[in-house]
Amino acid sequence: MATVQISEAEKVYIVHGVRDDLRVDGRGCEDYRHMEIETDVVSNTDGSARVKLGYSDILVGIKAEIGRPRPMVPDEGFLEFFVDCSANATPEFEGRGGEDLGTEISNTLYKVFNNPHSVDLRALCISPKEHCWILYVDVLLLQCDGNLYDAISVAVKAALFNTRIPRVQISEDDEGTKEIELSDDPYDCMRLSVENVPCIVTLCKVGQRHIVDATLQEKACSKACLLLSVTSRGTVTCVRKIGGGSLDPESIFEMTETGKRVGKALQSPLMELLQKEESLGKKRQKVGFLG
Amino acid sequence: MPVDTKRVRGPDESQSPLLFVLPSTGKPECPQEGREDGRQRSQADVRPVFARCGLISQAKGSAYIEAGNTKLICSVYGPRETDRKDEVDMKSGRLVCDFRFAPFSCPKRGSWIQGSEEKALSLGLLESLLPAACLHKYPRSQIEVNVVALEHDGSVLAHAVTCASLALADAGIEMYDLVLGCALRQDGPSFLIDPTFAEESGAQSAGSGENQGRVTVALLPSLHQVSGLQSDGEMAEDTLVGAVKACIEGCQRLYPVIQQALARAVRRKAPPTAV
Amino acid sequence: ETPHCLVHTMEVEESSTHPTTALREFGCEQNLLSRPDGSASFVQGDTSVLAGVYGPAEVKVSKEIYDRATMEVLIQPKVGLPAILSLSAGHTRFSLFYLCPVSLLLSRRYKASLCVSVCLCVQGPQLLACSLNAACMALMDAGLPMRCLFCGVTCAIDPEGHIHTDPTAAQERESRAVMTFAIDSAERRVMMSSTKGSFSVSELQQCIAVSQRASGKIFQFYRDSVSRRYSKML
Amino acid sequence: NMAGLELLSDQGYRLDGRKPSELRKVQARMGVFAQGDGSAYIEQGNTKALAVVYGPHEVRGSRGKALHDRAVINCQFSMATFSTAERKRRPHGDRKSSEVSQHLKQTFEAAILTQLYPRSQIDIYVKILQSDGGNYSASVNAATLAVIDAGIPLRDYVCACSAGFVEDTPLADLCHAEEAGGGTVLSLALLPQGGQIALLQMDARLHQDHLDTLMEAAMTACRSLSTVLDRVVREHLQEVTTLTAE
Amino acid sequence: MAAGYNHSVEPLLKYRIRVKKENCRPDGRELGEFRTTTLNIGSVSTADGSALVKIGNTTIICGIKAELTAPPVDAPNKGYIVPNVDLPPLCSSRFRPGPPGEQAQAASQFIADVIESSQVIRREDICIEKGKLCWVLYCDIMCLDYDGNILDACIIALIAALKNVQLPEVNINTETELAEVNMKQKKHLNITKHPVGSSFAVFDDTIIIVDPTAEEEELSTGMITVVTDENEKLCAVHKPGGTALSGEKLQDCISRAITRNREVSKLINEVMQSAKLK
Amino acid sequence: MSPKTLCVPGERLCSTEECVPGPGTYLRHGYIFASLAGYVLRKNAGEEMPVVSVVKESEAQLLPDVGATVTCKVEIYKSFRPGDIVLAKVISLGDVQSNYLLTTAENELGVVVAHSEAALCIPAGEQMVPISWCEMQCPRTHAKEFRKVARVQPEYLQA
Repeated sequence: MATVQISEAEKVYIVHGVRDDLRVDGRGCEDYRHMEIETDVVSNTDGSARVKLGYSDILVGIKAEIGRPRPMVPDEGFLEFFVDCSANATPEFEGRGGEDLGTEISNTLYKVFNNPHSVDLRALCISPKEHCWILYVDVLLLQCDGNLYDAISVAVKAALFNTRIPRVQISEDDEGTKEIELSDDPYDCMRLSVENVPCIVTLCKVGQRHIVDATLQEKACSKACLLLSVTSRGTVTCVRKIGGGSLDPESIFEMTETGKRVGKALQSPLMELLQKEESLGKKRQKVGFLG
Repeated sequence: MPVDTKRVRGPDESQSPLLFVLPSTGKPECPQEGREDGRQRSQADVRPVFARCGLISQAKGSAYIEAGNTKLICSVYGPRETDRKDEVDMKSGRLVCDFRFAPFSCPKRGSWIQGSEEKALSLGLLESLLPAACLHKYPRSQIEVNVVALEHDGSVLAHAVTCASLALADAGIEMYDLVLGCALRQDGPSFLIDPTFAEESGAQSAGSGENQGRVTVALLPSLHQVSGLQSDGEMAEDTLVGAVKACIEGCQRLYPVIQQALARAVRRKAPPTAV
Repeated sequence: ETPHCLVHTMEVEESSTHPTTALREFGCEQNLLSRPDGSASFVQGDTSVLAGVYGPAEVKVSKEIYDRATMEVLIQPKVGLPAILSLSAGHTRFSLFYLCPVSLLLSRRYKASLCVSVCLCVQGPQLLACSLNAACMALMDAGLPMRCLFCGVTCAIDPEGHIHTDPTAAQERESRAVMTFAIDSAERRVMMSSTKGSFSVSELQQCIAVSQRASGKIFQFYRDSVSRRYSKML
Repeated sequence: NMAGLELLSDQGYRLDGRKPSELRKVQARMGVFAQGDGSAYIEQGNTKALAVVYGPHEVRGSRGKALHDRAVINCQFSMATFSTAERKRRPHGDRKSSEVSQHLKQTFEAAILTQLYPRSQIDIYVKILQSDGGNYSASVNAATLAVIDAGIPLRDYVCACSAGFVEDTPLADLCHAEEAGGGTVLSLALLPQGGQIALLQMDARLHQDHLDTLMEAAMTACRSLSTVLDRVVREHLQEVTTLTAE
Repeated sequence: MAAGYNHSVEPLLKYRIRVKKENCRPDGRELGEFRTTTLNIGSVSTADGSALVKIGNTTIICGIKAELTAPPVDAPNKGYIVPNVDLPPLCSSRFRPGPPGEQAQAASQFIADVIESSQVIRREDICIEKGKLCWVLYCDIMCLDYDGNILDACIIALIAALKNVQLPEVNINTETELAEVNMKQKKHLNITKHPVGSSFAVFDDTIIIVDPTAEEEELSTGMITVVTDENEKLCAVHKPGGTALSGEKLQDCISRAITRNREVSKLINEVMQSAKLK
Repeated sequence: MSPKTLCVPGERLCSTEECVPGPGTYLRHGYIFASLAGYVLRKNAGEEMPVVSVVKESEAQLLPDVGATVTCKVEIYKSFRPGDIVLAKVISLGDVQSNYLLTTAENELGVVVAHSEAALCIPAGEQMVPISWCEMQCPRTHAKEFRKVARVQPEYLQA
């Protein structure tokens, strides 16, 4: 269910609740729902994570492949995003039904990461102009229950944290042909710094106020949302107005302020959680879909 | 890769000659103060805009806009019966936006097939126009907005929004307000309003790692509402707020030109004496 | 009931008076498919085409045109998906799409759908001409009322300026210009023309005249094969 | 058989140490998602599949699709882009996955009591999260559990398993390496109680004399799978009843 | 297009009667009269060559981009010319977004045939080094306003844009075997032939009009396009079905096409001259 | 009350205390704004306040309003045939699946222009003349065909 339709009476109820900082599920305007994060869930990827936010369920798998650097930036690797809005999430997505939403989300992800600091792309270069790592970040939507962007960004960050890229060695033979050798040791691998990877905060304007982590019902009461991606330092890497309504400049500035505050606050517990999970190492009970 | 049999095919792979240009010796100095085309930094110094309505005879409404070398043409068709009968809301009309780059419009030749950048721009255009269109006046019908960029020299989404709203007004589609677009390139502490292609994609000026980004704002000028906002890059919150404010100012600068273009079109279609 | 088949080939002798209207042997078989309402295969030199006509049948509401019959022309290679065909196959489709309605005697109220499907069995030179002939025979076989018949003739002008009708692949390759015309049976006028290469006005008029003469032989061939077929049936 | 040597050791063990008729470890769970009418997850060795069922509901899209005497079964099989060793470009829509979608539809048309829901539609969506052979089989098994979770009446469990042939020895439940070995692969979907075959598919050729042995191996595998599935269903029911009792 | 609606009562008949009686078309033109043709070259600076043509309302823009590639295997001493015609939904409500429709495909093929038949450019001229490097000229032709007779406009736009192209000098570095492009040294293409097209609409063989509008095209029972070069040679006689024509009628069309060639060649030369002066 | 005032969408025209909003305008916070680019017109229709509206040029509306009379093409055997031009009234916009609901249940509504079916008139059927409220006749073949004939009011034929 990507969207729901609700009655006028329900709308009034939700809008009045938001006005009094009390949402239908008891949260305040700036509270997130319960979030569950698990990394390393798909064994044939180089990094993976699953995030559940409300009933929204996101699985991200990252595969690193060796390719050719882009001609304009020959000394960098790059990220490729693909969002699969699968029919599992809602029958509307069957066939090509989810394609539009998928491209919209992946285009937004490209913008979120379109800056030199989010991911160190130079570290992904193997030999300039010739070889680099391409990280295929594949997002799979398993269930939609509102606030997809925030959940996806957290899942992408967790999966990037979990990603291990094999070390490579370049040997050159007499004729100057270069050969790439992957390290045999599965523990000899490169990690990515996710310190500056931003998280998305989507704020929905409901009535005169704005809320974070809107449910589908709340989203239906909102004419316009503002999406912000915020790093741990509070830098904004992407902004997008979503939806068919307009916003007055003042509320945009208020929403930006809230977004920055919430986004910044989201980062450190997330990093803590990821580090804690990793420190358990092999002892960790993998839950996956069996739990 | 599926083979395109509906077009004349060229070689499988070809490269722009620009990739083989020998690096010229003396690197051009990055102008800190002014801009290449003589405009001022950190001021709402938009390029002069040339706008005309009603160029496309077959369309219900159309507009052409030229800002510097950025050239866009837009046509509006409809309201006509909607393609999608399964759409949930039949009480309100549908707005469909299609944005395209002509293959020769960018420094690198583009493909005829709509790429993801064009799809993102189509969506950005749609979201910026939606708040302005009185769609409830057109039940069961759809209004089509087609924009083609003939030449891309920066700030293409911003001008596309302006161009499309002109074409909608020319088509006589009821609107709450016009929509004007303005883009900005933040370059460290200073900003470049209505950037050219080179300014938009160019490298940052030396010594400023922070606050590099691009912002596009769509404004309903008389209602003073922001109908579209997009940014990327890296900006501190106050920089972003400043950039949005500068864009709003840039939009306001554009307003009289667009009003005049529209008034001209109205007068041409029906001279004042005829009414 | 087994479909009534008839194979008929004709050799057009090299006539000394008109050396340029020489046509190679061609063969035709009508009503060889059971599913379509009309079908024909046409073999001309190295080229072989199979055409089927479906209709008149009911039109899908979405495709309905209120004042005329809906025409559909499909071109398919013998193996593989139609997508592998080049743009030039589209040219054949385009030509048939505009040719068929003119030759057919359809009331403007004839809100039916017609589908002409052409399968390119052996793709040799003169595919266009051969497809036209196969389609015309198939339309006839379908028993649709027709205003006139049409046939396709290809001429090639060699570097010395000689005109060859029905050129071979080698002749076509060496030629300076190649043209294909569709000629109608009623007044022998040009219904369709498609040219490659450059040529003078008089060369064009000569080619048209030659094609008109050659068309007579093809129309005679149509007549012969149909009459032979019906004489067997009676 | 050229790949035979590697696939089966002299001692009669397979690549992953299994005996020829041994199944991979099966783990499954029903009701993994709150949305949707039924859902299930299954792991068969390293092959992992998720199934979600929606319906029975009104026929979507054009009403012309509706059948007056039974429900329409609509299936879509797709694979996560990261599910295979080499990244897939598209999750579905390629010829291979359309074929599996079609097979799933045929299988469940035979198993679901469709006549109970005339003019309606049941959607079965299966996603392979990780692929290591036996995609179709894992999909059928996951979908069976999801259909049961949705409370849609079935004639019987549908259990599916693959079987192959190496050096006169039938192997049950092939992994990817065994499937790719080039030998015959047979996929069978069985309604185990009555022993009816819902779907049987075989590619590559096989001597007629071997067919019976291979079929027998697949059927035995399906039967043992059915006991596993049965246990999962019973455990799930137990869990749900204790939860509701509280 | 509210205007088009009114004609549907008895369009063809009305049109025919009116044209017969008055020998004049709805827009006041005579049967053999073209609409005003205007040409503008070099208006798109991102393209290596460009031209905008208007015939009445019909507007066509052609932009040419040159890229480097390896020559075709079967012709190692030749370059590529890749023309494509696009009829985007922008130009008329009759076109839908998505892959090119029948008409656009036919137009692309036609333009490709005209280039091949007329030998506008010798493909050997755009080969840089045999078997190694050549130019590919992507001639992208886009319709901005569809009011009939796009083929004529496409050919004019293409020729004018080709005349506007300037290619940079390219050398192959003997050491690295890589191409080196010198943007400062640019050369015009050698245009050997100037084909010009003339399109006619046929109404049941009784009336033939030149340069039909979109409405006239719709009503006509057949179309024919004749392309000639400056030496009065024919490069294409393109008639996709429709009403049959006798040889004499065809001759009339060709004669008109030859005079049209002179008119258009003059226009192109004038515009080229004035562009040089700027 | 100068009719020559031009406006563009979003321009504030006046407050609701001065005027009543007419076509081409909308209300917001007690003010009337223009929703079209065109000329501002104020008309006193005998009421207390003038009606303010924005007009472009005189142009027929393409989309039918409920209650408006439209000309369209329909098909029901014996009353209408494909290609007929019919005068009908829109009674409902219909639901998601169906189309507009039209009626011709008035003397003034029904077939206005029809062409004969007869094969002799190929390719274009002759335009028929009405001979009664339910029949039309081909002037060439004199064949009669059934139609629900409209008693055409001259003003509809002007368009």
